[in-house]
Amino acid sequence: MSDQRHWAEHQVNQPVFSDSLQQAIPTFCVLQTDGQVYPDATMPDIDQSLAQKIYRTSCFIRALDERMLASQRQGRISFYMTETGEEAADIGSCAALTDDDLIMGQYREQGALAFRGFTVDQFMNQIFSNEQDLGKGRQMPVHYGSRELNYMTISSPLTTQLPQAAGYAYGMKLRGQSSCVICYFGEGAASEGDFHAALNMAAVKHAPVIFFCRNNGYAISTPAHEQYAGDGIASRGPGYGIRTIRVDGNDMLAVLKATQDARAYAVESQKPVLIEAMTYRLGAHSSSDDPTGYRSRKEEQLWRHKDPVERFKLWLMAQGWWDEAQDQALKEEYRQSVSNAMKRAEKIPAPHLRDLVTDVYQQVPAHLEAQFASLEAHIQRHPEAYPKTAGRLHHG
Amino acid sequence: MSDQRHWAEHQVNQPVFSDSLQQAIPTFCVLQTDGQVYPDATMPDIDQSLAQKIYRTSCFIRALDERMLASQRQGRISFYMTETGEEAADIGSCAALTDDDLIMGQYREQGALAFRGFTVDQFMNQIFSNEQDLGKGRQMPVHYGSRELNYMTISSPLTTQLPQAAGYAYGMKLRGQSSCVICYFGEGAASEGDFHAALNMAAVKHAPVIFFCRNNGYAISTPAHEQYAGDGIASRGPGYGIRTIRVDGNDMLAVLKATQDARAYAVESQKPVLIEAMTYRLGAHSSSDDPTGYRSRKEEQLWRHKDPVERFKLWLMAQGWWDEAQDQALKEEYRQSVSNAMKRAEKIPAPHLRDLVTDVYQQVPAHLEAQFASLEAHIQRHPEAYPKTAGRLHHG
Amino acid sequence: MAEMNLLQAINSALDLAMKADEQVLCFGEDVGQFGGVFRASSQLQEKYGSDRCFNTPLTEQGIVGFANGLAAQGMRPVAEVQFADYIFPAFDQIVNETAKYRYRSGNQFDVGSLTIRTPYGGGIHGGLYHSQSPEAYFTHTPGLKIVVPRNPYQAKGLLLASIQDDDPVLFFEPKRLYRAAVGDVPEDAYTLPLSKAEIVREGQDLTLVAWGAQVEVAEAAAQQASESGIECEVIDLRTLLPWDSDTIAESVRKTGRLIVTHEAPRTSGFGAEICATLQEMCFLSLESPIMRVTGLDTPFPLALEKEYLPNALKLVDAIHDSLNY
Amino acid sequence: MAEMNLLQAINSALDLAMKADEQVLCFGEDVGQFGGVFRASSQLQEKYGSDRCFNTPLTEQGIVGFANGLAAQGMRPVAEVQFADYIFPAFDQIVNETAKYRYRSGNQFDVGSLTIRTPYGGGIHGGLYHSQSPEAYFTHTPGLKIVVPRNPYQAKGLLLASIQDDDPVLFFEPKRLYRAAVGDVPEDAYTLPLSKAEIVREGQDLTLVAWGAQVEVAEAAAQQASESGIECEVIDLRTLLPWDSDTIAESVRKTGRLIVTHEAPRTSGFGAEICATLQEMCFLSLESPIMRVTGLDTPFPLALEKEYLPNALKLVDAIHDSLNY
Ligand SMILES: Cc1ncc(C[n+]2csc(CCOP(=O)(O)OP(=O)(O)O)c2C)c(N)n1
Ligand SMILES: Cc1ncc(C[n+]2csc(CCOP(=O)(O)OP(=O)(O)O)c2C)c(N)n1
Ligand SMILES: [Mg+2]
Ligand SMILES: [Mg+2]
Repeated sequence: MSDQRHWAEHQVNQPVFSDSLQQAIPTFCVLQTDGQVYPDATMPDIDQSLAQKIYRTSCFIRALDERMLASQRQGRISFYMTETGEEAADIGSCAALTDDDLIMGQYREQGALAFRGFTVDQFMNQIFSNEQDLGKGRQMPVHYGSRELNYMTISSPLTTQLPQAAGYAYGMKLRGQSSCVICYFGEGAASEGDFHAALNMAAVKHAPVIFFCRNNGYAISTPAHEQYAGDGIASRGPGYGIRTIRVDGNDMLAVLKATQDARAYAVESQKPVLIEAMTYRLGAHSSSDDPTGYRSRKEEQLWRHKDPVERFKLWLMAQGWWDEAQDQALKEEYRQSVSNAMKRAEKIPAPHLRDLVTDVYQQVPAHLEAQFASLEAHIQRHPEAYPKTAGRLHHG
Repeated sequence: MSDQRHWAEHQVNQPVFSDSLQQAIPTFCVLQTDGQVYPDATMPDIDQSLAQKIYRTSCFIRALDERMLASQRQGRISFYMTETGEEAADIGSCAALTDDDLIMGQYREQGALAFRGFTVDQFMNQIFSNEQDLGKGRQMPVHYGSRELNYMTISSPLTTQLPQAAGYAYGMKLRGQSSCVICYFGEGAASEGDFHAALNMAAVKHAPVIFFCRNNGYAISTPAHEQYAGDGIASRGPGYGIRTIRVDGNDMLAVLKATQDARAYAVESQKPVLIEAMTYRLGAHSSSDDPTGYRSRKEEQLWRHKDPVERFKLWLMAQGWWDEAQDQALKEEYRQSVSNAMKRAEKIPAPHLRDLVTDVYQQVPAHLEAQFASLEAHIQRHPEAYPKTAGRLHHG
Repeated sequence: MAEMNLLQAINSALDLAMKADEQVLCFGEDVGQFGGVFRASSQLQEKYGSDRCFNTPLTEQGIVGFANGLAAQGMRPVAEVQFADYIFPAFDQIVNETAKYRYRSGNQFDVGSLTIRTPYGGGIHGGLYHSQSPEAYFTHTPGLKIVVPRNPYQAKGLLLASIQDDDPVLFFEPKRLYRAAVGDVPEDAYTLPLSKAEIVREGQDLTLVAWGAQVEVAEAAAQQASESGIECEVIDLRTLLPWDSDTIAESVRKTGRLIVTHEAPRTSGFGAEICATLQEMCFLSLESPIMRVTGLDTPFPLALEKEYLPNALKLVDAIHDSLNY
Repeated sequence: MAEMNLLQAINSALDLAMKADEQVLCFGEDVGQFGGVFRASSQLQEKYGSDRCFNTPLTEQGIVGFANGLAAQGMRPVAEVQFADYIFPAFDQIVNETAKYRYRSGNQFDVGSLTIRTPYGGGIHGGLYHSQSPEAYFTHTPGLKIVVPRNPYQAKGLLLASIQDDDPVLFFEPKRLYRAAVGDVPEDAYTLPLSKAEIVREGQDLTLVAWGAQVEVAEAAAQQASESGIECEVIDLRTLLPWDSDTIAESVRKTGRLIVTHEAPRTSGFGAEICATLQEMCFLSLESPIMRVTGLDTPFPLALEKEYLPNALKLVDAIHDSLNY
């Protein structure tokens, strides 16, 4: 028989409505604000070298975000997005993966990319849209991607990566790879139809994907309570038949542990998992945004006390794995390297004219060749109007 | 402060994953297969006249469905869809509403329309796409609609009516009407992105809408277990913060009671409700479908024993509100009236040529007038090729 | 009269529409308290309450679906899609539902009171996903009206007309002009006609057709051409569906030459429809083929946006090509 | 060679593709055990297992999103959208994702191995939502290929070519012909070239361009016209993007007259692009305006489908109009 629904076993003769929030989903925490581990808390699998790598990555991202935001204010770049306050979410989770797990980000997960080994020059070339950008200067700043590092190129339309993550993971499963996909998204993006399609398909097709929600309280100006009426995003997981956990998103150790367990489950049982990390975006949504229009400084202040990087540093120091001198030196080193890389990237020229028309198709089709030829001829007639490209025609 | 998320209260220090199906949602039942009420079951608000109206409507729909399916097989109509086996779901729920509640159907809810008072001739005119069809012969059979009866015209693209139901209900709320929308859909349709958008928006915007899922085990050939991996559709409700109930969809009294309670809640608290009615499509998906390709006769047989109309009839008779003689007479009456109406509808001509171009816009725009004029001229040149319209030009 | 930029003109139209008719609602992502990411709905929640002006969850298909329902109910919703690049998740609700609501029901139900506003177009360093001009996709959909203003005065009058109109309207706002275009705008309500093109510069040598931000590019090209003695007639199409072919045809019968320009990629852009219709209407008057000066047939690029976009210089080249044909 | 109808030809192509390459997967609503509502994927699950041929949940945006992910991973998915009328929920995944995947990543990632199949078109009493021809919407999207076969032989060869092609292909199947079109088809695998039009009937008086089911309508019209001494050249465009304008231009330079026909509504249908391009390419050869014989600018009707559709009779009238211009 094909009808395999089970529901008749559990009958009631009174109309009992299941109410929302009947039982809130708990939040998994390991690390207290003062850097002490909760007594009896389950620790992740972590040693000194991993701990230091996580911390270094966090510091690098702080240095990058600060400098780039400043550069945007100076008009040196057109746009930027920081992840300040959310470093534990992407770096802590990414640290639980192996390098052949694919990362699909939303746009605020540069930490995961840095953890994988994206160089400061690679960051800068993308941000400055120069000819060495792996994306060929086609997308706005922060739309990174690296085939080599298994980090899918970021796409601005929200949530489109979720059903893709399910499909990608299903492909991995068919090939018998023991790897998975981690797919990041915000609590705002979780309202899109693609979220629903993705979680349901991943559950039905048993795709090994970790859906990782960064619930940072806002989607641009829209607070979470105008985004959904249930118990966060986690409360949706069981409805899809997906294992789900909520975690303190400012707690590096809890995020790491939850993701380690989630990955083990996803890969071993070849099924999806949902993680909701509760955190807060300390900065503006992007360099185009001004959060004072929709939230108070007091609220932001409250969250500064829960800074995930500071909290993790206290723990590191308590382990004897880090000290203030190292900290100062590291931060200075990153400030310098970011600053130097920026200067290098600014000097690299824009992409060649030819990059306008390649990669639309595998080969440039005839009609586009014709459009290109007439554009080239036009630029040759008016070189002064096209300073970025006129001097470098016929190079492509 | 704008961040109103609550989640930090309930902490755990171990990674506890919430599993799906941890606790199945129970099914509310009132009526046993033999027509007896479960001891202590909560009864709906029902008197003899309502009970008879429900039963008469069910019998009318059976008569209509049987005759129309036969007509389709005879080639008299091009397409038909029966609701056989699911009459309790739409008729039982519709009976809990008032006439100014709007009904938005999927396509298998002709029972609700009949209950509202759509005449047998109105059914036939739509099915035969003649010039008296309220929809002007533009849509396939079973795409009914009646402004007068507050029954929104059916649209084939699945699930599009769900976010619309939320918006419509929100409009009612703003006007201070004490009415609601009931919105029917299948468990298959519940996989579309529009489902997610609709339930979330209705919950956030506090729209008085009853989302009524007919879970009949199949979406065409696709069984429910290939449609979702969670505990039916009901298990999704709490995730949206929506009050939810599962009901035996073949139990007229349970459906009626659940919908009465749901309506009271929706209208009083101005919030959405989700009802999942567990039922079974006894017939083919549509006249184009042959279910033997994907399920067994044995399975169908099992469900024939749970026939919602028979079960309700037994209860009616036990109340002393109905007898076999009445039953025979009623069924004969409906057979006749359907058959007569069909003969009338077949004789009514097709819509006028003018109906091709009206209602695209409120007024026919110039370019479409030009297209119409040239079509008319063409038909005048070749009247023999357009027998439906050539004889009746210039009538519109 | 007051000096307003295009955003202020939009805001003023929304404000007056909400004041005049309680049934007008404005909503979309970040439209409520914040007033929209571009601030087009600034102050509206404060003035008219959060029942009538509000944030929605982040779902374009939901926003338009919800708006369809509101319109069917008799309300007069003005839904915002934050960027035209993000209108595609709502494509089904717009093309299969909005556009066909009245027809399929035999005029029993309609969503004619609906207006969907969305910022579109390039020139703001937006790359692939903050620059698209998707208007042509919708022009293939009978049942929709499509309106694009070129400046603050037009924006206010056309938006008020769109909101009042009893057919559903997609209103594309050229975001490059939001703050860049400034002009005198009446403070009170007024409407401008839909489906009526406007001749914004007269000339007898060649006809230029454009809409939205591209109109000022066409005007600049006409100015440059005029310096070499070529007088172009510039027409702002204003409404793309149902569109005013007569005004263009009349002009082309006079000039004998036509160039259409738009930012969107060339293939199947709305320029194609204009060419197809006008070559038929003006076959005997045309002295050279109708030309299109458009974006390339590629996604919208970032670093080489200047090279990609159809600017005045490219138009002037095409004007010469047309005259030298 | 075997006699096959168009459905059998499609099924044979899928079967051979799955046999030849383990990475080919077929899925969609009801595609698995049942073999699809039209039975195009009949027996495939039985032969290749339910990992490679399966039912999906009912979500077109999910199906195409999932397929994009599979293609990015290196698999070769063939996704079915049950009716072209239901492709719109997937519009965002197709237009913003599929089409731009390679470009936006600088060729680091692509979904070139993806094929999306979908039955389209009228003539089956389907009314508004089982009759649409939405191909033109996609032609405005650089990055996609769009293929439409006219008969069983073409269907098999073009589908195999589409599956093998390293750009994403939308494959529109004229469902009216599924069982109606029967012809000899090789049992083994073969491919036909993409982006290449085919002259299916030669003539020197007028050129007729069509695709899909409309080709046989054009052939019928050519036959009728021939009876009154007018010889039409009939061209099957076959691929709508990137399309073969040269073959048409060559023909028009010979005949001096062009009519394009498609079922979709006229405004911004793909006929518009053909007119726009050809009037430019063949300006000096054209002896009458390019004409379009198309569906009306309305939603697709039911009872008056015959009146709505562009049939041979309407084409013959247009042929005379063109010659008498
Ligand atoms: C489909 C789509 N709609 C709208 C936008 C515009 N937009 C960009 S980011 C954003 C908010 C996202 O919020 P969330 O998912 O919570 O992520 P966060 O920014 O908080 O990290 C919006 C509305 C978009 N990029 N894509
Ligand atoms: C958007 C969309 N996709 C696909 C279809 C084709 N289709 C029509 S009915 C159906 C199955 C619906 O199943 P369900 O929602 O369970 O309703 P039921 O037929 O069981 O009552 C499908 C796939 C459609 N009408 N619309
Ligand atoms: Mg957020
Ligand atoms: Mg079903």
